[in-house]
Amino acid sequence: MVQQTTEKITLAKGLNLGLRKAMEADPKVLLMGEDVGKLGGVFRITDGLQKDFGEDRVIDSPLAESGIVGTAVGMAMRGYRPVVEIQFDGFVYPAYDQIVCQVAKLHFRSQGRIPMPMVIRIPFGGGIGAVEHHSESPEAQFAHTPGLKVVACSNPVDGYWMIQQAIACDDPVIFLEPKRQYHADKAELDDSVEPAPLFTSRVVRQGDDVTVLAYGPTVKTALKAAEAAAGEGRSVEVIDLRTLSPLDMGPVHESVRRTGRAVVCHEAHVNLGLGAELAARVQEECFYSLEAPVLRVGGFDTPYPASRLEEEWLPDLDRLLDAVDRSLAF
Amino acid sequence: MVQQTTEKITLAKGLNLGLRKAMEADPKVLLMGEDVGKLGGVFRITDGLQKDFGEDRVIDSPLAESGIVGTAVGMAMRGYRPVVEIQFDGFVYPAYDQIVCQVAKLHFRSQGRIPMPMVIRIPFGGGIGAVEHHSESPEAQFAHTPGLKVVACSNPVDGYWMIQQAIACDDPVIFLEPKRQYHADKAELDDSVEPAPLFTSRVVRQGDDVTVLAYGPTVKTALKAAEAAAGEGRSVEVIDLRTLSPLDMGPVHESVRRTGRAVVCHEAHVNLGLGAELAARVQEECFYSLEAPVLRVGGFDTPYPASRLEEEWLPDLDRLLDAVDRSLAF
Amino acid sequence: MDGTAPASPGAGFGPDLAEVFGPSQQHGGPELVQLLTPEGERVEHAEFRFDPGPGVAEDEAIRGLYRDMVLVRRIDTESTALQRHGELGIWAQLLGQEAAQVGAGRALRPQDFVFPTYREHGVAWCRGLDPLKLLGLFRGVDHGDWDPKDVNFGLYTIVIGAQTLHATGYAMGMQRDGVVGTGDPDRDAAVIAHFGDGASSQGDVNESFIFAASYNAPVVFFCQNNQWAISEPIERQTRIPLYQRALGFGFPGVRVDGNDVLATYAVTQAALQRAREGQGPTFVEAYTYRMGAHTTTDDPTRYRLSDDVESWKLRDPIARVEAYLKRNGLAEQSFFDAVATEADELGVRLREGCKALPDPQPLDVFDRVYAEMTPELEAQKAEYAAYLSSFEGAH
Amino acid sequence: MDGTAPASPGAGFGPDLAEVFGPSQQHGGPELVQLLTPEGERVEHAEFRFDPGPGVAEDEAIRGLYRDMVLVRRIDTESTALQRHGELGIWAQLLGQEAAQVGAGRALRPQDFVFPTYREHGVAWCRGLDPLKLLGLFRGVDHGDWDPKDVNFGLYTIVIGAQTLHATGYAMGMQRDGVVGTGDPDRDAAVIAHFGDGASSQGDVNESFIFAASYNAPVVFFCQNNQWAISEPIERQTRIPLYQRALGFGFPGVRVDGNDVLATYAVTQAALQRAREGQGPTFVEAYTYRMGAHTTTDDPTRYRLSDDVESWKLRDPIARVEAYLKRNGLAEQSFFDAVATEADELGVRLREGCKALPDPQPLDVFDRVYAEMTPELEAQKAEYAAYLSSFEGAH
Ligand SMILES: Cc1ncc(C[n+]2csc(CCOP(=O)(O)OP(=O)(O)O)c2C)c(N)n1
Ligand SMILES: Cc1ncc(C[n+]2csc(CCOP(=O)(O)OP(=O)(O)O)c2C)c(N)n1
Ligand SMILES: [Mg+2]
Ligand SMILES: [Mg+2]
Repeated sequence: MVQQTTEKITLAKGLNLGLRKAMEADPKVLLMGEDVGKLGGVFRITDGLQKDFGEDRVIDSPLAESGIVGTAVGMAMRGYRPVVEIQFDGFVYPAYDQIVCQVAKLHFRSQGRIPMPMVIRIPFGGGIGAVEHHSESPEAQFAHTPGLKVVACSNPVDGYWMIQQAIACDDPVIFLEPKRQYHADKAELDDSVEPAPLFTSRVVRQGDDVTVLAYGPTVKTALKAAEAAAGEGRSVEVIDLRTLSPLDMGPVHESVRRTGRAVVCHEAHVNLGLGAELAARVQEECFYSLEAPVLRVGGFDTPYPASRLEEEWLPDLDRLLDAVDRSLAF
Repeated sequence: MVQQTTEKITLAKGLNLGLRKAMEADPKVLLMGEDVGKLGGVFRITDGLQKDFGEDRVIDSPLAESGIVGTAVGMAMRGYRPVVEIQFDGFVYPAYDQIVCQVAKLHFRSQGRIPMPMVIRIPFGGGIGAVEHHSESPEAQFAHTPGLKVVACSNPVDGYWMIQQAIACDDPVIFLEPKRQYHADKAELDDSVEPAPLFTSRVVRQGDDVTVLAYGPTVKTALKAAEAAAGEGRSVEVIDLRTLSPLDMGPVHESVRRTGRAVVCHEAHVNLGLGAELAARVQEECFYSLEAPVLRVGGFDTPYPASRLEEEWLPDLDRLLDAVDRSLAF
Repeated sequence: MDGTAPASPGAGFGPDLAEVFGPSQQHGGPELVQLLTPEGERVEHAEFRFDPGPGVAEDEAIRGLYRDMVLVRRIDTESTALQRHGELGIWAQLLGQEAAQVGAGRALRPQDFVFPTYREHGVAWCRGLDPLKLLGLFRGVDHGDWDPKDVNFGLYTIVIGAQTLHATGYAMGMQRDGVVGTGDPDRDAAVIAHFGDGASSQGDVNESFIFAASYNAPVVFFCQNNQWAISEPIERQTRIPLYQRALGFGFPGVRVDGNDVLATYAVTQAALQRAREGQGPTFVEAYTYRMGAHTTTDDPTRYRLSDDVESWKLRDPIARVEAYLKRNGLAEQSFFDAVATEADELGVRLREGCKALPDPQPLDVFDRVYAEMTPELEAQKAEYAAYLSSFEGAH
Repeated sequence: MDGTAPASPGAGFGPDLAEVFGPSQQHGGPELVQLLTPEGERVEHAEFRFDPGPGVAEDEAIRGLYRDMVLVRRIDTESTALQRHGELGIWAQLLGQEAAQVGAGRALRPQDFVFPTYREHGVAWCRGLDPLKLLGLFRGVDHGDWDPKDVNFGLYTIVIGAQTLHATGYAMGMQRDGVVGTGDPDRDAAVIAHFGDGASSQGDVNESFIFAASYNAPVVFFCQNNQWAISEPIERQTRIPLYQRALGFGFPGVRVDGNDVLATYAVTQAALQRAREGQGPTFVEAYTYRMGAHTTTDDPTRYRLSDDVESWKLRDPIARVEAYLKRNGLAEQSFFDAVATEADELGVRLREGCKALPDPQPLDVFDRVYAEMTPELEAQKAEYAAYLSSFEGAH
């Protein structure tokens, strides 16, 4: 129960509170995943929920991701609203077939008769010094799949609201949580403020010279870069995309038409990452406004490296600023 | 055995002959998949090979795609060169985890000590009037994955050579075969002509006004569109990309710098399809040459429809010409 | 220590299991539950008996099953013909599997829920689904145009095995709804998941066994072992009788003569009842044979002997019920004539209905992707609509 | 027909299997193969016996196993300490599983091949892999910097269960290489696939059983049932003893006391020998306990009782061998002292070696993606190199 109207919370706490609210609001909401029960998940996002809502609603599953998502499909057919936790980004792939061929297609296949109100939560991205498969950014693959909706939160308050909105959505939502941010920064949550709709982007810093598009973990990087750039007299606008599929291109086009320049920043591999789609759309819609090509900064086109290299491998403030400079110099 | 130096063959035959040559050339080459043995595959691409090379080299597998690819990984570790058949594009997803986390990463993970000389053959694309899951175009997801190489053949002669080159490649290759073309057109195979290297694109029709980028099944569409456009006085250059990862952008950039316009055409969903990456690269590399934004024509951002609608849903000559017109009118 | 082999290598694992179980025999082996022989003779089984339930006369029930099978076979042959005439793109034939499907289908109660493969035309029939509805998918006009909730019969699933997990999850939902093990026969419900022998190799199917066992979910895994997965014989998928797979997961498995509608009915009914009562999952292997091709595009002469097919013809599921009814004077000729007439009428209805199935409309595809359509898809639809209408002037 | 239940619902499936098999008991149940009790007493088993092979004295062999286990435990405690000191990012502890790993590892011949999980430090030791090599992955400097071909020990696999399919495929490769069932003990080879109790639920693992059975591949599935998959107890994954899973796939399974190094050695050796001889796969369940946390980032007090841990301490795998050796006068104090000294030296070597592990270089990542580097990656590397060198002036 969220008692007070404002409190300082982490992203982990925001998600936990949001899940709790959703479970209180609707008895059909179930949580399922590996270690989500007693342990509260390896990141403690479901901490305390099994204790309060019981084993029937917070379900520890056998160790099988396809099984988790596949049985969640069946529960959704029976009228439940399953919220599934994939323990780490790199472990979503055994469930890929169920997600892409079943979750994404059942509404279409059934001509709308079988809705799939399922949320698949995935802690994603790097920067926590983990071993292989624990730092992936699989979002492009899901965004390429019609039938899924894909969102990424970037801060505690969004985490709190967006998870509730995703659960309330009658379509399947891939819900990406920047694990590096789980316990990083705190923010003030005011429960009485009406949140923005789920599938909208947001300008998180205004600027005139260049537009930086980011989501999830790179929003913080982008904001820091904008701060640093401001020190050197360059005015960077930062947009937190929040929704990756559908994209909310309105604010993006408006911004780029104004600045004439855009840089996309994500942790996923650049090749065929979200930046590709954003560049393709921006160059089409803002063709005459662009003063430089849309540039992309992201993970290199190599597998994620051993963690001692991750800070070099991930797009950071310097690499983003470098791209901003290149854009401005064009 | 290919006896004569020239003969008229279909794509299916070209692939069959190519597989045969590769098996003759290297005893380590194994084929594996569902129904590849006695039946010769549901498309008969492996016709006659089990009879001639035995059950140890042409292996009918249990009905489990992850099992097929996963055991092929083990065989590759033991020094074999497995060529795996996925029966239809839509059934590659159960193997997705093995492909993305194992096949793609083992060379990297082992610092080059474990090569993965594996070919994963996938009949892909639509147009054959099939039921659901039999007409997918999953290439973007594989191209987004570092460690994989992805190619698509579009004609019988390429099929013959490219499959041999893919098998000879020491890296894992996702080998896409446009199933609609298997038995469609015949072409003259001259075994004595040296083929182009595998990872190269090819200008298949020259033109000056606009560049159309296509691969696999849409190459034929593009050529027909170019023919039709020629009748109306527009000169369309067509490039058969052939390699989707890596992309061979040299011929593309050269062409677009000349024509100033590019249209990409594929059957995959437009959103985050190959066209996104091509548009992103072209706008970056040919920024000052572009007279119109790069346009994309492809499958809509919906699941593949019931087959009575597929000819409307798939990009066809008219939709491609429409995009060419829009590009020229820009 | 160099790890040299002990004196008696390989000791301790007992006899070779494959030897104990024996290869899966053509006649199903001694474990096969049978209540009606291929010759149409009733036989007793120590544990299972045919019981159509209170208030239903046995011979009437058996006539009903006969009628079901004849009509289901007609659906199949008619659809095959429709495919040959170009009215269907493809058809998945069930010839030879009528008893397995009707036996399973008739064992269901209204509140039970079915997850089919792409071949469950006979189960669909038992659920009361209009057989015309089955044709849409194969004609290419839809992916299955019925509401699963209306008949408690899910859409056909083409990705092998995927539906077994859905079935298990649905059964877990029933547990949460409190409709399992209450003791109220009109309330207690179960799920049946259909799949093939080939499907038993998929990870998903085995995971569904694990989840069902772990949660003791009320689900019956009903496997039609028709001996083939396209061109691959059952021996490629398992070296022991398939029903024994369940033992490894800790729930019972049973092999029933899938060409014997009475036995299939009895075994499925008992398995469903276990599930409804809260005793958890059961694996039923209906041992049968795919008499036809895998689908109308398949050519089985490439991989199997016609002799095998011939020997299975002697075990025809319909012929044995007919023989039983006739020999025991349980049905008049008029009954058989009436069923034949009904089948003919059904055939006509299918032929005509198939051709009349409405073609889908291009713009519909956009509307069906999401419950809440996205603005970008809305835009794509509008663009396409404009494009389409640009041709209208041209005509 | 309305599908009403028969008079004796649920009949015919025999007694409840879970009752027959019983829940998985803390002590492993009557089926547990044991050759050395927790108190250090040798016991006979009807089918398995400890046989170190010709020319090796038994007590010498047992002293060797003792030494292995002590050193392996030191690798583990030292690495845990290194993690606490920030030298490793994480460490997967094996405390309590020394006997399972050393027993399995010592049963191997040089030509056999191992597919480990991320916890097989003890098996790595038996294969002769420098334990320092294990640290790179956990320190974050590499993903495993050894050549699997050198020691016939694959890289650690983190995606649960994936390696069981690789193992099966590798074993299929051995069959094709003609190194199975030739009768030549120096030639015949087998594969061992390690995985955990949790892993047994993955589709991949069950598919590997199917492939191994279908092709009769020479692979031993060695499952360390340490009772936990992070916070989930074994009961979530299976309701019958895990070794019985194999029965459903048609090959033998056996449960061995995984805290008994002699029994684990004997059972694994016999299973490997079956495989080498061409008798196909075996499932070995090493019944053991994860004494520590799942990894150094885990907090097991959140989900399990310390009482359970205490009771398992009484079954310590090293203590029982020590008791046996001492009670029977098979080792002098000087032996134990020497092993302790060796362990201390190993500890020092690990501590120093760990800190000296070279950091990886940023540009290396580009070179390792492909056997044949692509021009576009070459370009990306060059661009990044130029970017990096642009900072050099700045310092
Ligand atoms: C995941 C997946 N892989 C492959 C296929 C192609 N396929 C369709 S049916 C079939 C054989 C199925 O055999 P079985 O499970 O025995 O069912 P049956 O067709 O005999 O009823 C195959 C391989 C598929 N539909 N899905
Ligand atoms: C596919 C996959 N899903 C989830 C994980 C996260 N994970 C790592 S270890 C583990 C538990 C494994 O338990 P078990 O198989 O019993 O092995 P143990 O750790 O006990 O040795 C989990 C869930 C993973 N590594 N891979
Ligand atoms: Mg079958
Ligand atoms: Mg475990």
